[in-house]
Amino acid sequence: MSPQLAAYTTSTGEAFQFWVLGTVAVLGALSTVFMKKAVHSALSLAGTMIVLAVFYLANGAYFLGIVQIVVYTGAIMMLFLFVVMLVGVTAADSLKETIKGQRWLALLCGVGFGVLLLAGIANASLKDFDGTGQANANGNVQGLAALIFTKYVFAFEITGALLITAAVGAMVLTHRERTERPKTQREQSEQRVREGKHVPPLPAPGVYARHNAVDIAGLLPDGTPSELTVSKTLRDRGQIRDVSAEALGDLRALEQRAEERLERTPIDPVDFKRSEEASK
Amino acid sequence: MSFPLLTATAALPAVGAVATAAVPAARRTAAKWLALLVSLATLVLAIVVLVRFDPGGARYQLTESHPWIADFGVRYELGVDGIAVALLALTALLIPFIILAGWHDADPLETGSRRWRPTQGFFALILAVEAMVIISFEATDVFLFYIFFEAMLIPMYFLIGGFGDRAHAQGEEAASTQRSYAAVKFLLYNLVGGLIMLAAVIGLYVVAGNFSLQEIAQARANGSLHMATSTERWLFLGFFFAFAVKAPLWPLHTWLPNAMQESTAPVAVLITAVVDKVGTFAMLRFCLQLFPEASKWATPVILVLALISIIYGALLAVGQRDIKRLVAYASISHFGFIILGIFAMTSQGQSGATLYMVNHGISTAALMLVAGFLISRRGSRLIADYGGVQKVAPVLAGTFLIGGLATLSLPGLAPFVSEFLVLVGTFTRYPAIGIVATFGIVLAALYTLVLYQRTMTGPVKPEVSAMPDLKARELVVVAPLIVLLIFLGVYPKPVTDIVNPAVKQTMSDVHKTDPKPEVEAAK
Amino acid sequence: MNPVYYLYLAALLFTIGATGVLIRRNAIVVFMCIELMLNACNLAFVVFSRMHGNLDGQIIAFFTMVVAAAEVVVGLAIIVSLFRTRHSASVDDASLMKL
Amino acid sequence: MNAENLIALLIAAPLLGAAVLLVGGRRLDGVGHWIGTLLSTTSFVFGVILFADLLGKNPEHRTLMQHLYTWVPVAGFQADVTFRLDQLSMTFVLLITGVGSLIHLYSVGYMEHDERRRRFFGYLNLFLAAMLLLVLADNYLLLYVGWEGVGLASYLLIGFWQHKPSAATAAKKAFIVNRVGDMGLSIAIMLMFATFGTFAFGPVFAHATGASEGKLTAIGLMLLLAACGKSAQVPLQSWLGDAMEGPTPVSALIHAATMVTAGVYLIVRSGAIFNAAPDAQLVVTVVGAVTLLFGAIVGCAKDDIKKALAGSTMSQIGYMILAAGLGPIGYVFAIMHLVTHGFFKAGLFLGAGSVMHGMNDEVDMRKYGGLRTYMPVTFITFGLGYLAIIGFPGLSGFFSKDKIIEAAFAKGGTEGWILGTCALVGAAITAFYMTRVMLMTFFGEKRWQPDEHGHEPHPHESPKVMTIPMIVLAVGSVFAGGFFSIGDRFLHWLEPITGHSEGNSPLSAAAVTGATMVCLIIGVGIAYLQYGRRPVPAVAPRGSLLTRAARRDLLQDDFNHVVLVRGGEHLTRSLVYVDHTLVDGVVNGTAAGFGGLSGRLRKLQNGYARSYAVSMFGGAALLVAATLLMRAV
Repeated sequence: MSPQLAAYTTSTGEAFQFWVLGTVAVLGALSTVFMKKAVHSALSLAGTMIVLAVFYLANGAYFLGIVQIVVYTGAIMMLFLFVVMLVGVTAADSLKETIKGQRWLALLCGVGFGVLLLAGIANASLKDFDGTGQANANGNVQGLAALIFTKYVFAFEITGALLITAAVGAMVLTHRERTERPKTQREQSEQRVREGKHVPPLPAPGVYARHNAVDIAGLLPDGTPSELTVSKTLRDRGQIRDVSAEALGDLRALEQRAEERLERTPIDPVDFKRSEEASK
Repeated sequence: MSFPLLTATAALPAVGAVATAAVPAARRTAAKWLALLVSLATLVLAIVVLVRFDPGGARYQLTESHPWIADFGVRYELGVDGIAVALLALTALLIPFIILAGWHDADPLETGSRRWRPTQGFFALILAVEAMVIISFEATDVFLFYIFFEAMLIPMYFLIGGFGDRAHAQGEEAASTQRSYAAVKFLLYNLVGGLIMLAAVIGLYVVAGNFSLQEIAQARANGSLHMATSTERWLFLGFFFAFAVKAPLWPLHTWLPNAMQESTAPVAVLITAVVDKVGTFAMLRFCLQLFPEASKWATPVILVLALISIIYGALLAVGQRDIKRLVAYASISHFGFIILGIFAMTSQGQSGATLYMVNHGISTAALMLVAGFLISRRGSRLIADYGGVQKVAPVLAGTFLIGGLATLSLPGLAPFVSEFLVLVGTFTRYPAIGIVATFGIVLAALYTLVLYQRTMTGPVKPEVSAMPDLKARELVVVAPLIVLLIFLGVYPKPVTDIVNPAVKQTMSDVHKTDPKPEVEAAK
Repeated sequence: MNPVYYLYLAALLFTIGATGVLIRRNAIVVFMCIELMLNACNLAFVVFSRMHGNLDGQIIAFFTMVVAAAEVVVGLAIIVSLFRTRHSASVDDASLMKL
Repeated sequence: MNAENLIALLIAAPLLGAAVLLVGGRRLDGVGHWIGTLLSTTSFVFGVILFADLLGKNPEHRTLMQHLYTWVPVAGFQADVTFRLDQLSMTFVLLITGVGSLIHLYSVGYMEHDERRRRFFGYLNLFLAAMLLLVLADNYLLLYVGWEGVGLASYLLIGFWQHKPSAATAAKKAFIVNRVGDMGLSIAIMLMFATFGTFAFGPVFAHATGASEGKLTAIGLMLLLAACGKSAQVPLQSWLGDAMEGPTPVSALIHAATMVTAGVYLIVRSGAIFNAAPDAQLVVTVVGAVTLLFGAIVGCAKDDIKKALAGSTMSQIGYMILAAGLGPIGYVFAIMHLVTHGFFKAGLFLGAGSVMHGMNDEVDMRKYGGLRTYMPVTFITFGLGYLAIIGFPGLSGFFSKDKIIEAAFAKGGTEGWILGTCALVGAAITAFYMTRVMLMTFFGEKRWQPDEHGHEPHPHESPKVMTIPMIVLAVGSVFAGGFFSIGDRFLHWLEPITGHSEGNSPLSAAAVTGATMVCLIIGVGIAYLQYGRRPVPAVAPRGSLLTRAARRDLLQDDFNHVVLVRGGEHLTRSLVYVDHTLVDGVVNGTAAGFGGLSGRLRKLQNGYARSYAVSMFGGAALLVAATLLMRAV
C-alpha cells in the first residue's frame, strides 16, 4: 500500500473498510463471548482476528498483519480448537450463572470500564498522526528487524527464553508419569464389586438391533431409556436420541393388531393416539 | 575512640542469648551456667557504667553516635542520664536473680528428644529481653528506641506463652490455652500501643526532620523547632498511649494480670520489674522532653488515671484469689504511683518516681520470686490452698513477709522512701490527689497482710505440712534482694544522688519549678 | 476518518473481552476472551505506532504476540491437565483456595 | 566522748539484738532470750548515763542533737537521720528502756515453754529500737519510720501465736487500723512540707505561728488521726481489744505502757502546732473525753481480764489525750500520767499474766476467784497497781489523774466544765471496773473447774524472774507520782520543752480533789456491792442493753464489720467483676468484633477466580475514573 495511507487522515476507502470490518470485529467479539459452544466461540474469535490483521495492514504494520494471520489465527487458534476437541463439551458451556450477582457485577464493571475508557480516549488530544511512512521507508520488516536486534535485543532474548520455558512448562504440565502400576482388569472388577455400583459392564447403546448408533440410549425392560448406555460427552451435549416412545408405540400397534385379529375390543384409543404422535 | 561501654552492656547479653540458644540439647546445665555467667558479666559492665557515670557532669554521658539509616537521619545514638543509669543498673542486677530463680522452670518434662531444647530457649530469651531493655534505656535516638521497645515483645511473647507453672489445677491442656490467651493478649495490647507510637514517631520525623532526642529536645527548648499546639498534643498522645499500655495505666492494664498469672514467677518478675519500667522510663524521657507543653496539657487527665490505677489496682488486689494475680494488681497500683510522681511535675515527685521504679523492681522481685518458690512447692496458685506455711517453712514465710512489707511500703524498706517522695511531690502541687493517693497505702496493707495471713498463718493445712523450707539456691536469690531493700530504705542517697541532676534537667525541660511553701522555714 | 476510531474499536474489543472473562465459566472460552483483550491491545499499539511515526509500538505488539503465544501454550496445558484430574474445564471448579 | 554520740547507741543496741536474734537462727535458741534482755538493759544503761548528763546541764541546754547522715536528699526535700534528746524524749527513753527491760526479764519466765522464744525476744528488741527511734527522731519523717516500726513490731507480736487464726486476724486488724492512722501522719507530714518546706521539728515549731490557722488546724487534725490510730482512741480504737491475743508481756509493754502512748507523745511534741490551732485542740480534747468514757464503759463489761485492762488502757490514754488537748495547761500532766500509767498498767498486765500463767492461760475472770491466797506476790503487786490506777491518795495515779481533772476544769468556760465532768465520771467508772477486776480475781470463792481434758488448774506463784519485775513496777506505781509531784519536779523538768500555764480553774484544787475522792468512793462502793457482797456467777448474766453493747465494744466493731469489712468485700468483689466483664470485656469484645468481621469478610473470599477478577476489574475501572477525574480537575 502507498505511504499516504498512513497519513493524518485516512482515505475514504480505509474509512469504508473500517466501518464494515469494524462491525464484523465487534460482532465476532460479542459472539466469542456469548456463543454457547466453545467451537463457535473459537471460530468467531478467529474471524475477529483476521479482521484485526487487516487493520494492522491498514495501519502500516505489514509484518504484524501477516504474523497475525499466520501465527495467531493459523497456529494459536488451531491449538484452541484441538484443546476444545480434547476437553470435549462440559456443563461449563452453559451460560447459566452460578455465582450470585456475578453477571450483573461483571456487566456493570464492563460497561463502566468501557465508557470510561472511551471517554478517556475522547478526552485525550490525539490530533497529531505522524503516519508510518517515514518509519517504513526502508520497508516495514527491515525497520522492525533493525529495532529488535538493536534497541530491543535484550527483551528479544528474554522472550526467547520465555518461549522455551513455556514449551517445557507445557510439556511438564501435560506429561503424565505413571507413578503406580495400572489396575488390572481383575482389580478393577474387584473394586466395582466393593463399591457396589455397576457391577456388570456398562450396558451398550442401541435398541433391539434396530438402532445401533452410539447416540441412542438403550432401553430398560419397562421401555424407558438408560442414560448409562450413552457416552458422557453426548450426554453433556444433550445429543441423546430417545427412541423409547417409538418402541413403545410399535409395541402398542403390534398388540392392537393382535387384538383385532383375535376380535377383542380395542383398548384405550387415547393411548394409542398418543403413541402415534410420539412416533412422528 | 573510647571503648563503647554502653553498646557492650547491651551486646553482651545479646551475644550471650545466641550462645545460650546454641548450646546442644543434652547440655542443659551448661546453658544455665552460661546464661548466669553472661548476666553476671553484664552486671559487672553495668557497675562499670555506674562508676564511670558522673552525676555532676553532662546530661548524657558515655555517648556513642554512629550514622545508621542516613536517608532518614536515623542514628545509632546511645547515652545515659541519671535516670537511665539507675534503671540500667536495676535491670542488670535483677536478671541474674531471675535466671537463678528460674533455674528449674524450663527443665523439659521428659528427657528423650534430642531436638527439644526448652531450657536453652528459656534462658536465651531472658538474655534477649535483657539486651533489648538495656538498649531501650540507653537509646537517645527515638527511632532506635522504638525498634527495641517493640522488639522486646517477641521474646516476651514466647516467654509468656511457652513457659508456665508446672502444676495446674485444670490440667496441662487448659493451662496451655490460658497461657496462649495471656501471651496473645500481651502481644496485641502492646502491639496496638506500639503501632500508635509508630505513627507518632513518623509524625515526629515529619515535624522535626530527624530522630535525635537531644537535638529535638534542644530545638524545642530554644524555640527553633516550633510545633503547632494540636500537632504536639497528637504526637504526645501517640507516645503516651504506647507507654501507658506498657506501664500499664488504668484502663489499659488488663493484660498484666493475665500475663503475670500464666507465666512462671521469674518471667512475671521480668515483665513487671524490668520490661514495664521501660514504659514509665520512656514517659519521663520522651514524653516530657519532647512534648513539654502537651505533657502539661494532659497532666490533669493522666493524674486522675494514675490515681484510679492506684486505688483500683489495690482494691482489685484485695479481691483476688490467685497469688500471682494479686501481685499483678498490686503492681498496677504501684505503677499508678510512679506515673503520678512523673506527672506531678515536682522534683520530689520525679525523683521519687525514678526511685520508685528501682525499688518496685527489687521489692516485686523479692515478693514474686518467693511466691514462685511457694507455688512450685504446692503446685497451686490459689491462696485458699495454703495455710500455716509459717510453721513448716519459717524462712520462706519470713522472706515472704519482708517482700510483702516492702510492697506495702513499710518505712525502713526501700519502697517507702520513693512512695513518700511521690506523695509529697504530688501533694505540694495537687493536695486533693495526694490525699486520695494516700488511701493506697492503707489498701496496700490490707491486701498484703490478708495474703500473708491466709497463706502463712493459721493451722497448718495437711497439703503443706511436708513443705520444705527455702533451699540454698533460693536463699541466694532472696537474701541479696532483701539486703538491698533494707539498704536502700535506710540509705537511698546513692540512688538519689545519681537521679537528682537528671530530674532537675527534666524539670527545666518542662519549665516547671517546685511550688513554694507558705512559710520559708527551711534553713 | 480519524485513525482514533481504531482506538475506540480497541477499547470496545478490550471491554468485551474483559466482560467475557468475567461471565464465562468454560476455561477455554475464558482464554479466548483473554486473547481477544490482548489483540485489542495490539491494535492499540499498532495505531500508536502510526500515531508517533515510529515502529516501537509495533515492536511491543510483536512482543505481546510472543508472550501471548507462550501464555496460551502454558494456559492450555494447565486446562488439559486440570481437565484430566477433575473432568471439568470450569474455572469455578478450581476454587480450592477458599477456606 | 560526747554524750550526743550515745544517742544512736540507744537505738543500735536493741536493733542489733533484733538482727542477731532473727537472723541468727536455731543456734541461738538457748541464749537468745538473755541476749535480748542484755541488749535492752544496755540501752537502759545508756539512757541512764544520758539522763545523768542532762541533769548536769542547765535546764535551758538540755537538748542534745546527733546528726548521723542525710537520709533522703532530693531538691527541696531534706530528710536527715538526726536524733534529738531533750527532756521529753529522755522521759520516754527511760520509760521505754526501763519498763522494756523489766518486761524482757519477765518474758524470760513467761515464755519459757515456747519453742519460738528466741524470735519473741527478737521482736521485742525490734520494738524497743523502733519505739526509741520514734521518740528520738528530730523530724516527722524519721518519727514516721519509728511509728510504723512499732506498728510492725506490734503486728508481729500480736500475731506471735499465729497458728491461732484469731491471733493472726487480730494482728492484721491492728496493723490495718494503725495504717489508717499512719495515713493521717503522712498527710500531716505532706501538709507540713507544703506549708513550711520542711518537717524537721526545730524549724516547723519555730515558724508554726507564721502559717495560716486553717493549715495548722488541718495538720493538727491529721496528727490527731495518727494519734487515734496508734493510741486506740475513738474512732480507731477497735484493734486494741483484739490485740490482747498477743502474749501478755506484749500487752504490758506495747499495748499498755509504751507504744499506745505514742499518740500522746506526738501531740505533746507537736504542741507548738496545736497551740496555734485551737480548733484542733478542741477536737483533741473531745476525742480524749469520749475515749476515756468509752474505754471505761467497755472495761466494765468485759469478763476477759486482759480485755478489761485493755479497756482501761484506752480510757487512761483518753485522759492523756484530753490533757494533751488542753494545751500548755495539760502537756506536763499528760506526760506525767503517761509515765505513772506506764508503771501501774504494766504492773497490772504483768500481774494478769502471772495469774494466767498460774491458771493454765485462763483469761475469764468468772473462772478465777479467791486467788489472793494462792499467789500472794501477784496479789500485792496487782493490788498496788489497782490502788494506783483508781487514784488512791498518795499513790501515783492520784497525783497524775487529779492534775488532769484539775487541768480540764482549768480550761475554763463551758468546755472546761464539760470536760472536767467527763473526767470525774471517768474516774468513778475507773474505780468501779478496777474494783470489779480486783474482786473477781482475788476475792470471793474459787470458781475454776477442770478443763475439757480434766486438768484442774493449780494456781501457783510465778517464778522470781517474773515476780521481780512486778515488784519493781509496783514500787514505781506507788512512789512515782509522789516523787514527781513533790516540789513540782516533773513540771520543772518538762517545762522548757512543753511550756506550762496554770489556766483559770473555776474550782480550787482542793475542791477537785474532793470531788475526785467522792467519785472514787462511789465507784468502789458500787463495785463492792455488786461483786464483793454477792457471789459472782460463773456464767455471765445476760445483762442490760448497755452491758451487752459494752461487751461488744459498744457495737463499734459490728459497725466496722458491716460497713467497712462487708462493704469492702462487696466493693472489691464487684470491682473484680467489673474489671473482668467491663474493662477486660471491652477489649475482648473488640477482639471478638474483629473476629466476627473477619468471618464476614472471609465469605467474600469465595475462592472463585471470576469473583476476584470482577473486583480487579472494578478496581481498574475505578483507577481509570480517578485518573480522568484528576485530569479533569
